[in-house]
Amino acid sequence: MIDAHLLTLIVFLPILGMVMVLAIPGSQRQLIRITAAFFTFLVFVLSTYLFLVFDRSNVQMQFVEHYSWISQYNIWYYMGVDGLSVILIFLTGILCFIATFAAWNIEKAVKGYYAMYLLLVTGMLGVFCTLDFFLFYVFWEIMLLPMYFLIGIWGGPKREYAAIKFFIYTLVGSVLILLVILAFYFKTGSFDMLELIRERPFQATPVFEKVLFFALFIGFAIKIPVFPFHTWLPDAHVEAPTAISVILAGILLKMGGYGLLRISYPMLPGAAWDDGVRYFLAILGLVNIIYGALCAMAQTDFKRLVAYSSISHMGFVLLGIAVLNAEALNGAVFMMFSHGLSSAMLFLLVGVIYDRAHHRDLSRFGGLGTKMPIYLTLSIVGFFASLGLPGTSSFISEIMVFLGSYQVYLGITIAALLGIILTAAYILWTVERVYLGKLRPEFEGFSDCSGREIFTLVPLALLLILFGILPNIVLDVFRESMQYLIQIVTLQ
Amino acid sequence: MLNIAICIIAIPFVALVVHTFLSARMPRRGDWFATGAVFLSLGLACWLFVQMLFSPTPIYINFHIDWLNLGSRIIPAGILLDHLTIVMLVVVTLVSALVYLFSIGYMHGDVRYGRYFSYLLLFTTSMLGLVLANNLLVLYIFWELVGLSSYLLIGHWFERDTAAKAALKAFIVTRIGDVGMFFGILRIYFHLGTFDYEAIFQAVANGTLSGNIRVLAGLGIFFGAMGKSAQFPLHVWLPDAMEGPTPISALIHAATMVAAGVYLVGRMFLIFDPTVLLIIAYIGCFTALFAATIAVVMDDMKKVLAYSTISQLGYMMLGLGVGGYVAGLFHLTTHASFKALLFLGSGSVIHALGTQSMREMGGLRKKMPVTTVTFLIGTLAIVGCPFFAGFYSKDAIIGAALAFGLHHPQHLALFLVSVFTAGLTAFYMFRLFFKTFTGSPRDQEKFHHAHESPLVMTIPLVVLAFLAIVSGHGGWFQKYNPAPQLSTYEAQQVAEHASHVQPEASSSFAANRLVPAGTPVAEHGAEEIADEEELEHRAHLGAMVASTLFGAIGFFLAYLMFFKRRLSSAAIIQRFRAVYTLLSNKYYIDDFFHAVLVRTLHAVVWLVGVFDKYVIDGLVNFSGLATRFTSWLVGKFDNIAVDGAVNGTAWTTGILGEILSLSQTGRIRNYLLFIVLGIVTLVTVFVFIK
Amino acid sequence: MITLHHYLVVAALLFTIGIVCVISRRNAIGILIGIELILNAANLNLIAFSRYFEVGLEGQVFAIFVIILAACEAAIALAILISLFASFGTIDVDAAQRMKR
Amino acid sequence: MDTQTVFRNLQLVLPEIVLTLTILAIIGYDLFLRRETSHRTGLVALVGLAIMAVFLIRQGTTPPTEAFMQLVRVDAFGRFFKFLFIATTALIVLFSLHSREVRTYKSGEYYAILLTATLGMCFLVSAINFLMFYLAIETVSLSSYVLAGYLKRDRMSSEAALKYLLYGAVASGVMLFGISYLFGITGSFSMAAAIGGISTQKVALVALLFVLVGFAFKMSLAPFHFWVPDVYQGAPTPITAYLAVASKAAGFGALFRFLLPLFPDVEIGQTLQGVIARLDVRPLFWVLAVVTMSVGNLVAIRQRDLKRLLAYSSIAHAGYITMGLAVMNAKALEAMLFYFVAYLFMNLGAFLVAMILINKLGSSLLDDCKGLVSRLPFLAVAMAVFLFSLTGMPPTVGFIAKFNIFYVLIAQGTWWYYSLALIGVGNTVVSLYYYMRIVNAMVLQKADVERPPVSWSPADGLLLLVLVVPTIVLGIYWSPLIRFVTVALQ
Repeated sequence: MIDAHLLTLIVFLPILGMVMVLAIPGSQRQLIRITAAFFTFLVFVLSTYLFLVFDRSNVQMQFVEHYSWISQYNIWYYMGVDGLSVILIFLTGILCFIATFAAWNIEKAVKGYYAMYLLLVTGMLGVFCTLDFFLFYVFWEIMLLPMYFLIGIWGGPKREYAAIKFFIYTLVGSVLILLVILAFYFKTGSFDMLELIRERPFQATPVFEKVLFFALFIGFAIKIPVFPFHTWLPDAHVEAPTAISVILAGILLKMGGYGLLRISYPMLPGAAWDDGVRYFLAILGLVNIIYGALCAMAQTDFKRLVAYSSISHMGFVLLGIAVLNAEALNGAVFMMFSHGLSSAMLFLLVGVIYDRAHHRDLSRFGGLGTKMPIYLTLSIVGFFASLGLPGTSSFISEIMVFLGSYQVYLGITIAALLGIILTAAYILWTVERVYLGKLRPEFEGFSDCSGREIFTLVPLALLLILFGILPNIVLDVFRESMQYLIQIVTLQ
Repeated sequence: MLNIAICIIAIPFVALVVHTFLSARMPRRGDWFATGAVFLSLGLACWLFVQMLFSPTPIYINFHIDWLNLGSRIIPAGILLDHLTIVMLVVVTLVSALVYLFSIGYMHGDVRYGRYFSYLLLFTTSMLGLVLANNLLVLYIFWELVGLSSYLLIGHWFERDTAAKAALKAFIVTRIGDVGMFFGILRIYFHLGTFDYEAIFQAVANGTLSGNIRVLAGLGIFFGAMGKSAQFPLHVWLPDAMEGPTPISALIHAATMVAAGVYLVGRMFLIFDPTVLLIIAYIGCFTALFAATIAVVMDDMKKVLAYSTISQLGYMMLGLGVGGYVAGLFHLTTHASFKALLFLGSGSVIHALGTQSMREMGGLRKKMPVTTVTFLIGTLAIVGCPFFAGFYSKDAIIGAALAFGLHHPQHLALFLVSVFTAGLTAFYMFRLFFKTFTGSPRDQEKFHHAHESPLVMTIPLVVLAFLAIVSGHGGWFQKYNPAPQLSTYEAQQVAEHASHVQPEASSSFAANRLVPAGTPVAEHGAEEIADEEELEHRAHLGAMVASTLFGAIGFFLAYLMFFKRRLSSAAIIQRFRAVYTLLSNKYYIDDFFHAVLVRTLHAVVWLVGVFDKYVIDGLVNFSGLATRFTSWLVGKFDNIAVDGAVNGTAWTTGILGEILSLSQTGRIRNYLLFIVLGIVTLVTVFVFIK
Repeated sequence: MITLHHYLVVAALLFTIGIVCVISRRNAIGILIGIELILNAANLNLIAFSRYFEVGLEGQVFAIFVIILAACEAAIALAILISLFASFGTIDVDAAQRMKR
Repeated sequence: MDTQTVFRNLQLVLPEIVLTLTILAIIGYDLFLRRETSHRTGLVALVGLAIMAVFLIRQGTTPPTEAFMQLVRVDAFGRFFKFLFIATTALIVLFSLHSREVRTYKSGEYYAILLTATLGMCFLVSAINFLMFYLAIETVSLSSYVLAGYLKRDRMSSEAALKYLLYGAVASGVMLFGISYLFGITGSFSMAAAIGGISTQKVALVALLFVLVGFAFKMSLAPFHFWVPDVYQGAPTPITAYLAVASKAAGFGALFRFLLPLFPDVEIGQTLQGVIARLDVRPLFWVLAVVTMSVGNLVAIRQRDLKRLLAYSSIAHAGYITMGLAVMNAKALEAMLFYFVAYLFMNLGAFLVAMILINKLGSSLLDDCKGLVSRLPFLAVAMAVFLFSLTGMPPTVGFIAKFNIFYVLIAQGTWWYYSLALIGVGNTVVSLYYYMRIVNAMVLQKADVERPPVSWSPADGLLLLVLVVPTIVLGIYWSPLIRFVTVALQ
């Protein structure tokens, strides 16, 4: 029974939560928080259920719901998931639940915050669930407004700048995506993604296909973000409240990768499989890796640094996608997943210290490890997971990308290998500056992580390690789907 | 037997998990719990060792399960249990167990006492994993994990900036090596589609893995080993790593982790083709000499030992490089015992005095008899005094070098240098011993407070001292010659490598390069093998004599300078001022790296940061600038600057809007005029022009 | 003989004068007169066409409606002018330019 | 014309008769009310509109009929606009009941005149004869002039009325002059005959252009838009909203009616009886659309007053709709009608926000909106929704509306239309820029000065909700709207 409408339930539960939150008087802050937590918990439970019952060996869409929506336009309410979606829905379920708690200490307009937050959750889940292009775009855009508000109202001192920048970049990207969607629609009169994948309407016009591919690519590249469309990210991250940074880095960045794999590649395989295009994308991925790492090293703001590290990591995703063989592609998707966990953890870690010190200036930290041993331990797990230390899921994803890319782009792979040295350098340097060294007197009174903070951090740490040791738990979910994708793309 | 092996790693792992979460609730922060766990592992490892010694057939177990499904291939993870593994297991668990015990005394009262043991357990677990791994990927995982635990333990006293920096340096420098190693692994995977040792050896044997690919793969893997085993020029992290607690230096930075590089070279021995082996030999040889020269002038007790470790690791590499497969690994084992002993001994001294500087020591033998005796045993072992462990293993290496040199006269330098280094070793080790334990105390106050260490610290010393004497005897190490476990053909290969006999000309092109030019390869017939053995034997004898001689000279010099004080070291320093400065600054290698690499990196980083902020971001925000101009024009719209990024033509837009809005005069008569103008225009355009 | 053309020319002239009047006068009443001229130009056309094409009385009827509506318009215009005068103290239309750009 | 015909004809205009009776009722009722209670007439107006709506719905089944000697045509197309007018007027009445500006004056006549304007519009969109057309358009105009100047003691309101009147009078004079020529050319006041009779003769084209000036004035197309900003700014806010939505829709409705014979695949126009339209006015509308949206958007950028900004934005929207006229086929007509419904909700919403702001703060300057989100969070969010919809972002109805228009353009498949679409998209980007400035001011910026807290009544929230909900819901599920629109074209 529940299976028939599982996706609908997952996607729209947060909306229900939003309505409930709005119905509660604004003065009942705790009740609002608990309500939000309850609904995100439900989402978490359902997404875990989805993760567990998903048939791993089946490459077809599962849990499909297909109803006519707007018949005049041939728009359908079309939901369905494959392995790629499932893994990202699972990630969303985890992070949304955790981020609810990360925002527990927000006191400003709690009601508004959680209402927006739950709306955002719906948008994200919707993007991963839908198979109708139009619906996809609607969900894609639904995320925009709440995010703008969440950064703009609950953000830091320069939130205005950040919110606008986020807004503009995202909008430009989505306009490009819209144009491509329209191009498909004009060509075929259909918004059905699976049908478009089957038909490949632009295969006969390779040049135009490439144009579309790049329009779409820029749209998604802004989300990933790919150099040189990345500058919105650090600003947005720095100004956003911790929980929103978590969502932003953990899930929103994955939408770019998801879009490429769900839309660009299977629908425009001619362009995607073109040698020049692949090479170009791989180069961009490499640039992201190196450039992101170098930029991260140049930062003095803790959160900015973490933001740039995301850029660096997403380079692996792009590289893996560009290479498009089994190892690299699975690695890229796994990277999306594990980066979701690790970057979320890093932002939470930054949030912990920001709540105490009220600044994020790296040069003014030092010796925090003495005062906050639990925090130190968790930080080490978080940072080393981000560094790609074996035993964490990031490692598996990184090596998979490398194993794949080595077979195709030797030079790029070698250069990217240097990137992992840089990664180690900036992460260790950060750890050294923040946690190690002599304790600064102003941090004397700092308390260690609170129960809530531990509750948000420990699950992520454990998952990072668990999936590092037993990666197949995650890999099994999307492997067949990715194999199928490769088949589709390479079948010319 | 497999179950035992699994238990050996599982016990510390479970202990690690339990200890991490519960150490705060355990009595004494769970130190005995951790120690007990490792002793348990040690017991099991010893049982395996005994099995190995008395097993009529070689032990060889390769067990694996599917672990990582890459989509195209399934990568197994598993355990390879052979004699090499078993010996390594014993070494690791033994030194671990003793160091745990020692730490209970040494680290007593430390602020992060519980955490220290967690880290130790992490190390032991990962080191055991590294040893047990049956494929390169799993090895790499544990390889990195020991790096992590090394990082954590070096930085244990992270309140000290030097410790924090040293930890950072250690991790990054080894990581550089690891990247090379990873490259090698990629190379192999790309070519063979597997990480499995067996499959790789098979490929080497049947020639699938050969030529340039093999060279590159070998170099990559050796690069990783260089990082871990602190071979020049990636040695810079090890001396700094002495910032960690001394037991850590003993365990990780002397006995086990740094030897992992050597282990790796030994484990992957078949993959190295003769060219690479030669490179290994030269790098090892150079490192041995290079580090020994620095050790001569160091005043910090641990630094001396650190450089000595580097030097000894160089020996091991040399041994492997010249084909002394057994010699290199044998030295690894003996070195583990006596170097751990030396470090723990120095720990005992440091514990007693609270300083590491030899300038503040002296005369300790009265106060600390056990330490003194055991330290002396260690010293004798390391300098290769006959009947001590080091004597056998080091001579095996030098002998191999000599044999190699005799085969290939152009590489005789390897032997000469190694023998000379043996002399240096004797010199600096006795310098250390004399300055610390004999003579009169230089710092009376410190001396006054000094005392013999508690039992938990002295017991490990005694045990290790015992091992430092006996581990070289009995020829047991011949047991772990890996040859028997491999298939016949592979065994042959190993033997050929070791003796540099090239029975088949076609075996590999690179192999021929080892043979002096012009030598007809075919000459190396089967009948010559007997001659080879004869030669080898003679070489060992010669090496033994030479190294003992040089050792004696070294000892004598030290004796004169630091015990009898017949020779004034100050005068000699004065005499060779430049050399001394060069050496005490470690050949300026660190400064060079700092100046060239670190500075460059910082400069690049700074540049990129600026570039990102002003060029990339600025480009996008160019329109923002333009809009600011507009906003100045209209009055002020404060936040337009950013909004302008909506489109690149914000400026034009603003100006156009401005011009257009001029028509909105507010005067109705103008508006009426505009109606007329509008009509006229439309009429003109659509009626008359059209 | 007065032909249709004569009427049309007169009407066109009237229209032009009305337009000129509308855009040149500052006095609101003047503008209103201009508007009346325009309307009457149209009326003239309507009646002339109706008369010469003999299509019935439609044109004349239309003209009567126009006259009525013009009267309504004038009434409202005057009311507004009074209100304007109350606010601005003048019926100079150029005075009424508080809102612009 | 016998009595029976007259009665049958009267039956066809029953809704309009109801409206007339309501107007009379209001005037009568108002005699018994004092200033303080005179707003009750507004309730009467609501009831009247409701009854009218009922009659209109009941009329739904009657086939298209021409009545009153072919002065008006009663059909689904007209009914579509009438529904639109009823909805708008009802909302405007609600706004007015809630508006502080309006309630300072005695409001009996206000509602009477408002409904009169609506009555005029109803006839305007039904008119198929220039006589009826002229009468209706003047009814609308004259009522609007009065409404714009309704705030007698307010200088801006008087100024607005004057400008509106003079501008409107000249425009309608020019149009009338044009009509007189068309009469001369075709010998009939039938609009269809006029369109059918226009040849490529220059005089005819000039006359047509003269007539179009009248339409353009009502539709606020550039370059006949100059009255718009000043009038919108000065008029009472509900009236501004009314002018922006209903009046504009009426202008478009009438123009559609006028040009229907030129739509090749639309069957509902008056039969041309063998006359084939030789006229291609599409280039004209191409130009008008481009000019209108560009002027509206570009000038809007520099506005600091919310009402004035929305005035320019409404000009721009007129331009977007006109793009459909540049295509001129059934699909385009559908898209344009759709746009009107969308425009109704989002634009009325935006003006409602402006009105509430004026109620609460006494001004609609952007600077006064700063930091509004912390004081009136729902208002700010609602405004954001309206503005997003005006920009054309999903999931709002404005997106679908724009989507339809652009779809029609691109479906034409020629470079003329591609470029028009491109210009349209460019304009959308520009519009985003100034719409976002409003949202930014409300959400991101801090108030320059500390302001006293403002009260928030449930009525405000309810009214906003009435407009926010359809703006979003129709953006997600607009099937009913499509049906509503397609019915109008049957």
